[in-house]
Amino acid sequence: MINLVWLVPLIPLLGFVINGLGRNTFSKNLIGFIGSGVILISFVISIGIFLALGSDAVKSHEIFLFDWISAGSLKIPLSFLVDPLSAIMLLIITGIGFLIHIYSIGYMHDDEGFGKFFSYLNLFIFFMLLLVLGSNYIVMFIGWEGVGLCSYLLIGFWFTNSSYAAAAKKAFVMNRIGDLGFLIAVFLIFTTFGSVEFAKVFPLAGNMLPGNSTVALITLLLFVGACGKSAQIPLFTWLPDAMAGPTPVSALIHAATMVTAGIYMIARSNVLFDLAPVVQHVIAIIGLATAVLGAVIAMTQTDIKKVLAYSTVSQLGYMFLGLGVGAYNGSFFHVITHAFFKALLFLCAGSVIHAMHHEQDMRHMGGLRKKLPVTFITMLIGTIAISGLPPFSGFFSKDEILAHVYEHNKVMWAIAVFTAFLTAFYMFRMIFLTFFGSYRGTHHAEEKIHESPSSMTFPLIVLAVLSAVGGIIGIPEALGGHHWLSGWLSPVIPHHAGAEDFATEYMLMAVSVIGVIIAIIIAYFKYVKQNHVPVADESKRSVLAEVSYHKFYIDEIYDIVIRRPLDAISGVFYRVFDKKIVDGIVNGLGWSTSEASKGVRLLQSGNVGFYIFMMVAGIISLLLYTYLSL
Amino acid sequence: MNIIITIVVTALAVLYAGLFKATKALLPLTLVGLLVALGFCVTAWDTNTIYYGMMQMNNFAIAFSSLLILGTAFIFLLTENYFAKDSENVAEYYTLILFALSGGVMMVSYTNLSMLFIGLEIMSVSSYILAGIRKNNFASNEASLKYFLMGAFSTGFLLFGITLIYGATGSFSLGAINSYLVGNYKMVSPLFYPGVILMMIGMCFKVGAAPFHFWTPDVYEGSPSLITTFMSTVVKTAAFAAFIRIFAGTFAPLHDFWMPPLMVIVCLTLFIGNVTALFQKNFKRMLAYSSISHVGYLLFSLITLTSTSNNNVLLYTAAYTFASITAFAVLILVKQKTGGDDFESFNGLGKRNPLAALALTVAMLSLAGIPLTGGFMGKYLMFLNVMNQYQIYLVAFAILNALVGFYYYLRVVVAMYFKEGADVLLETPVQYKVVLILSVIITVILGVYPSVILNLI
Amino acid sequence: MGTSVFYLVAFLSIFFSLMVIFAKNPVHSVLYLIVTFFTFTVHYILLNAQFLAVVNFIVYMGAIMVLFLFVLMLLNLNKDNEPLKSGLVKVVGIVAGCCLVVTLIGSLKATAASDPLVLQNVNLGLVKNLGKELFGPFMLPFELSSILLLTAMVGAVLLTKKEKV
Amino acid sequence: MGNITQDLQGVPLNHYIWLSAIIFTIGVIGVLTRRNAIVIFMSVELMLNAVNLLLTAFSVHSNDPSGQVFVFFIMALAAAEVAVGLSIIVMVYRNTQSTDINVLNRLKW
Amino acid sequence: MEQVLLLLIFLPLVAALITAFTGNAAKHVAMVFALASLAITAAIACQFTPDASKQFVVNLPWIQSLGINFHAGIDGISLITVLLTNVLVPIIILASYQSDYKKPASFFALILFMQAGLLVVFTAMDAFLFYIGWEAALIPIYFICAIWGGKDRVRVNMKFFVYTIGGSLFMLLGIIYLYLQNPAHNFDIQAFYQLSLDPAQQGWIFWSFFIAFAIKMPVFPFHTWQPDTYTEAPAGGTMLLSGIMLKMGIYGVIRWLLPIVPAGVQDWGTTAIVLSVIGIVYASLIAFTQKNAKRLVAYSSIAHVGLISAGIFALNTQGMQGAMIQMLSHGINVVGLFFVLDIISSRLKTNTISELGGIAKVAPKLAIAFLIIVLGTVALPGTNGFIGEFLLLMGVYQFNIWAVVFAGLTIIFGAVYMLRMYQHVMLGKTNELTIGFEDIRGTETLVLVIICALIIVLGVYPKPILHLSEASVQQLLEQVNQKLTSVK
Repeated sequence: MINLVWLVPLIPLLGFVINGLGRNTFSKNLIGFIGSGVILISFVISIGIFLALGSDAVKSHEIFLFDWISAGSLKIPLSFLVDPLSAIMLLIITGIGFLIHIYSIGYMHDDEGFGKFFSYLNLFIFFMLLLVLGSNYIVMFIGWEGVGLCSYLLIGFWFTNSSYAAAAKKAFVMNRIGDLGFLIAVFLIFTTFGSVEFAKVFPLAGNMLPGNSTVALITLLLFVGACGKSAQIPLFTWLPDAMAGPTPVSALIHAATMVTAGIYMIARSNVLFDLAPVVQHVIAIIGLATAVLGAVIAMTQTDIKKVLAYSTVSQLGYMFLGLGVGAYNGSFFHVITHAFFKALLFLCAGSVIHAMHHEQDMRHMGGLRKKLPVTFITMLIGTIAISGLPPFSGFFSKDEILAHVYEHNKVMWAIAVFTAFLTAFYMFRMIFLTFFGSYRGTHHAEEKIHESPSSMTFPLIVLAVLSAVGGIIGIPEALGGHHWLSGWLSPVIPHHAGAEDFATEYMLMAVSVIGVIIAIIIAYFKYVKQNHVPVADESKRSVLAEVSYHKFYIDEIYDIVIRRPLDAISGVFYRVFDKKIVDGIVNGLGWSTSEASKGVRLLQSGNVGFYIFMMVAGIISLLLYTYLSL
Repeated sequence: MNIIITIVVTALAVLYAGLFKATKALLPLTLVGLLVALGFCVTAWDTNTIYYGMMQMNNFAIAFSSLLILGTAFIFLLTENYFAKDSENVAEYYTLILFALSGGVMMVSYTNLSMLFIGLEIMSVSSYILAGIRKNNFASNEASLKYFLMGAFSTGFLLFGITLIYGATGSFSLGAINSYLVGNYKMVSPLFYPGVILMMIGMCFKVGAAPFHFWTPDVYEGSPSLITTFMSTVVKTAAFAAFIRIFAGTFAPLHDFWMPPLMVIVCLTLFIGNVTALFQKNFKRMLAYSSISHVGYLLFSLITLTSTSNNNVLLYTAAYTFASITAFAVLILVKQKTGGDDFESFNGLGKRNPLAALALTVAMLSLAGIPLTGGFMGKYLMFLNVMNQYQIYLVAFAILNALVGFYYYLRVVVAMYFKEGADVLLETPVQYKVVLILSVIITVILGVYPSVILNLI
Repeated sequence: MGTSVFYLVAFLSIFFSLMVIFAKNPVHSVLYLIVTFFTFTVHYILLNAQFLAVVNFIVYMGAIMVLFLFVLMLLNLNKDNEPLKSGLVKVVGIVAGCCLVVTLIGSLKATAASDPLVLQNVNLGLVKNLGKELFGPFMLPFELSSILLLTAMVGAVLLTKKEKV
Repeated sequence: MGNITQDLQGVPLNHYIWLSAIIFTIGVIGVLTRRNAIVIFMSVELMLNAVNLLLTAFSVHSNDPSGQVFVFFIMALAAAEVAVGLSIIVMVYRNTQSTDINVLNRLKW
Repeated sequence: MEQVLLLLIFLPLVAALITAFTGNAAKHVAMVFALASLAITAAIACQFTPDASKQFVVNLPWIQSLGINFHAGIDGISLITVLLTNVLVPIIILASYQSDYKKPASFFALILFMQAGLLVVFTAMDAFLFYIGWEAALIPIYFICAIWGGKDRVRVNMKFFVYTIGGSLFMLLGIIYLYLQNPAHNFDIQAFYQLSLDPAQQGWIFWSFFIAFAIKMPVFPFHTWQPDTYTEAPAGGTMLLSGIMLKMGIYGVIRWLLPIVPAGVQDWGTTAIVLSVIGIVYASLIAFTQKNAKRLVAYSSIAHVGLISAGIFALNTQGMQGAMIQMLSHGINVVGLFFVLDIISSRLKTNTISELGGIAKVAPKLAIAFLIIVLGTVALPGTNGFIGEFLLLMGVYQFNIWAVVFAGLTIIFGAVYMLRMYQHVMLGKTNELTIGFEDIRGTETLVLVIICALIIVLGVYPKPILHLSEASVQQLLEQVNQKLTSVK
């Protein structure tokens, strides 16, 4: 079964090809069927692989396909690695991917680019699978960039809107910045370890001492790559903009799968990261900062998808925080639960948007819970899950990270917990603004609001269930579980036994749960009881709110600090340096020759007397030479 | 000897034919005479006959004579109706050209300075006259007088040089002079050195090297185009052959003495020729300047004397001769139709007369020294020889000049192909076609398979 | 008389040749030139080059100079109407000439003492001796110089003949 | 005659060279300073004669008749040149009514 | 079997002569001959044993007295470039099918003539022959660009011509020098390899060759002829220039510079890399704000070639192999880019980016093809561009990490300007100019399908190509290192 793993990415690729070629000729049903069907097949195979791996004593299988690149000592095969980590990722990608495909059949039904959309989604799944299956950094890099491409294509799906097209480009370029880091890290790995194969690199790294500066550089660069893909400071601004894409895309790519690639990569390379405590520290700080920043910005956003986007940024920050403190399991656990509930949230938001006829501003919503009951319930489940209330999945994963952070650094823990409160606040703010109170749009529009078709609600329900119970795979021992996940992952990620006793753990849980509840209550009072509605764009806000609403002006800062200077340099280089100096020298040579020509030709004055005089001058000099040389 | 006799007899026959108004017979007669002379050249190959100690028909002389005769024949092919509209004394023109040719043959075969002198003067005096044959044309008059005055002046220096050499060695014979040099290598008479320099000045004037080149552009421009063709190809080749014959042969032991000033002359010549040509608006005048620059490249062969110098000069002059003939032939065609000889007159020639345009393009590429043309091989050999002596800076300088050359040679190509001109078709007379096609073929053969004449001498 | 004859004649040669180039009237120039050539004839006699002396006398003074005079008269140039070159050009010309003579003589190393000229064979410049030379080793150039003269003849006729237009 | 040549025997060769060089240079100066084509041409003749004299002197010095033969050739050339040169000047005069070389400056640059 | 190389070289020449007289049917005739050449190349590639040896060697005496022989052969490095030439020429001819060139016979004849010159360059084992081919390839392209080019073509092409030929004259100087140093007095490449020159001499030779190659590629600061020429040239000319001709410079460096003057490379290679890297960043930055799409691609080409050059001078297998594959990839990609731009400009008469927009809406097929080509250009993994750039960057990395940091900016900058161009040309709203844009048809589709297929196939399975050149590249590097150690 495991040897059939190449089918898992291949089938979506086939789906891409078939749908891509037939996008204009096939009926929408057929396209939807093919598009989702291939993912389902992959999912089924993935389950098979998962089960086979579970029953197999050997936990790591490398499936060699063909030699891809070889140059000198560099040999890069195209081969897949099946181990517990990738097997779980396979399940998440194909599973959630399948649900989102189903959802998309309904969501995109009226779009003229239906076929294109499905083919892109299939392509994305293919690349994502490549990313997680790659047995070396380069194959991972194909998937890494490939998903970036699909992200680009899907963000710019409605490309006639030029700001969407710009958002797509931004996403791609920001990812590219990270990718350069990744690439250089790969070069370093190659020169340090002589290979880019996981199976060769990690054992060698295991023999090294912590604090090795080369490894520190490698991990730092890898982290830069992860920053780009997983939207960490300073490369996070593309993610909110990426909401330009259709909502299923936001759910699949920009919440559940692609953006977690960075975490996957770091978790995969945990051997290296463990050798570089300094870098881990950096990761933790940046993760924490990102978490706070995302949460703060999310508090004031009015676009329902933007709230979720910043929430994603914030949650990703959490995961990095976890990675930074060595809680690979916790982070990965959070990746899984986050995939469930964030996909759910986005899909619910999509359902709302679908119902509202592509209205995304929460200021024009309100009181939708009666009109969209399924959406409301499922979204509420998702919200609770992300807020971290037990026994929903988010609670367990977030708590595991928090516990490790506490163990690592108390200040960080405090900030992280505070961020969790903020998370609860803005998530419930969203729920309250959307589903509670009274409808704030036009009456005419209100009549058209209706619950989404079953193809859309079915995935919602499935995901809601997963969000609710997903935590089961990682119930900590403190709560009587035995953390199945960390056991499963132990061949890849060595389990760090928690030094904390259960009492501390209970205390931590209590603090976070109580805080979250308080945050929810505050939100309730503010947005339900007081019926507070965010003000229009033009009106005055407090300074903090203003800064938060404008996303800390980071886009503007980037614009001023990076883009404009580069454009200015470009202009100067082109108009002044290239045209005037470099080309000017070349043209100047030509010009001076022709000027010399103008001068020299005056010698030819037409006057015989002058000619003879010149000749005589020449003769005199030659005779002088003769005189002197004798 | 047979060669000179044939040429002179042909000249006289033509003169008499003219007397009897047999204008139709002139060209065939001339060509037959030239072919016979060429035949004598071929049969004389490898015989190495010495005539009275004055002329030596060695392979060098024969090869250059053949080149001169061939070039003259090509030029005669271009004479159709050319002189007739100027004068009725066409026969005299033919005669003068043939006399000049006979002078040229003497210049390439002399072994005595008196022969050099006589040959040179026959050629020069004929050229003075030929330059002025458009009697009512002011430019032609001016060209003739300028050429004459400066030519006579420079002859004075040449003679002074010959005199000093005679004073030093007591002989006019090249062999005697050479053996004097070899015999008294350490104590050459002080008269000898200025003699060499003054001879060099005289020869530089004849070949048109700076700063003794001033007559070239004016005379070339003012003379009738056909005569310019003759002067810039046959006369120049003969003068250069004479130059190399004495300097590379007889004066070789003093190479260290006369080489440095010659190098300065080469640099000046290259610079002035190329740089001035750059600015010209008149195609003919541009060719005049370009001919100066070619002298600069040719003189490379004197800067480094190797066993192959003679061959290299032969190849270079052959390539140069045929490319120039092509260029002038097209120029004459264009001038006859449009009345102008500046670059604009060539506009759109690519459309109006593809054959002429193609031939001119090949000629220009050859003059510029683009591979696969004879001109490249010539330049290459010159560079090769000079590099052999590691005078890299000289070659680098020459290369920079060649670069300037590309620019002005391409200008006419640009005019022909890339600019729109009047939509008048240009007819090409059959003889012109023959000349153009043959020249192009020769140019390409020299470029692709130079071995044909590379080991001739 | 000693060698002073030579120096006297030499002085006259230089003097008259200077007069040739400084005379304003071209006709005077020609006349001075004839005198100069006469001094040259004397030089040839001094050198015992009798053949040359005669040829110089006949060809140069008799034919060539008369031709000059003839043309001057024909073109009616006997007035001193030649627009003079500017003083600067003259000065520059003379300076250049001085430089030339200095460098020429200098480069010839002619300032050093040298052998006196000794006539070893009194028959050297006699017609008989030169005739043998001319029709012996120098026959070829002698014959070929006829081409030169023929060329000149054809050319002169060609250039001066009026065309029927 | 014999006496004259006997007297001559004291003149150093160098003095002939001096004389020739000076007269040659005078010819050059004439060419440089005059504008009348005929006078210029006369100056050139002066130069040629200087050469002739020197050749003769060398011929005597080296007791070799060929120098004097060469002088003969130079004279032939001079005759030919004069014929051609004067006809050119006449031809130019017909067109320009002048023998001033400065009139001849249409061909330049 | 050896004669097949003669056939390969002279077939285009004969074809050019025939094509010149075929009038309006020229394109078909040219196509047939180009395909025949391609078939011969394919046969050669099949017969080729991928070891380091020279195969199909032809060695005929030519100008014997000067030590010049018609000595040509194919090894892995040559084969790649020959492949490039003979694959791209049919593509370029096909791409010119729907363009309306006046005097098509001359146009296609010149292309074929140039092909012959290029093949000589890529197979020559005699320096003189190499030089002849080098110049012979220049003449036709000059005429192509100057006859069928844009408004400013005369001035621009004059500059191009004089500039490039100026460089090559200095190379000629170097070749002559080597010839004179060679005791056997011939131009044989093996003899040149065996010369032992002192480092100072090698330095001079290095520059005399490098300037010629740098101008051809072009490497900063010798590049200023290039954007103008690319912009003014007709599409076919631009494709030839950018697709094949600039590879002459790269090939020259590999074949004639590195093994002959390793000490010169050691002394000056760093300078060359620095210039290349400056060129990468500099050209990329300039490409940011270009208004004309053709000019933008021209600058991008400078950046890409800068990377290739840096990779070569890094002197390691990865860099060299990267250069080999990237030569092929860059050729294909840039031809594709210029072809797409030609399609646009032939329909809309403009290549000004700001005037375009929304073409993807009306021409989805073109949009897809263009996107694939753009992605290939920005080196997305899975496309041909990635293989090359990855290996090149790896090569440069092994030279110096800072070099790769700057060179790697091409990854980012390339994405910025290429996607910016794509965004403004293809995406966004259609305007009144682009609304009537007609999607690709006929041969246009065929050309783009071929190009896209090559991009992906090479990206996914580059091994056959890498395999072809590997042995030769290894041998070459060994040769260089051996000579370097022997000098020490």
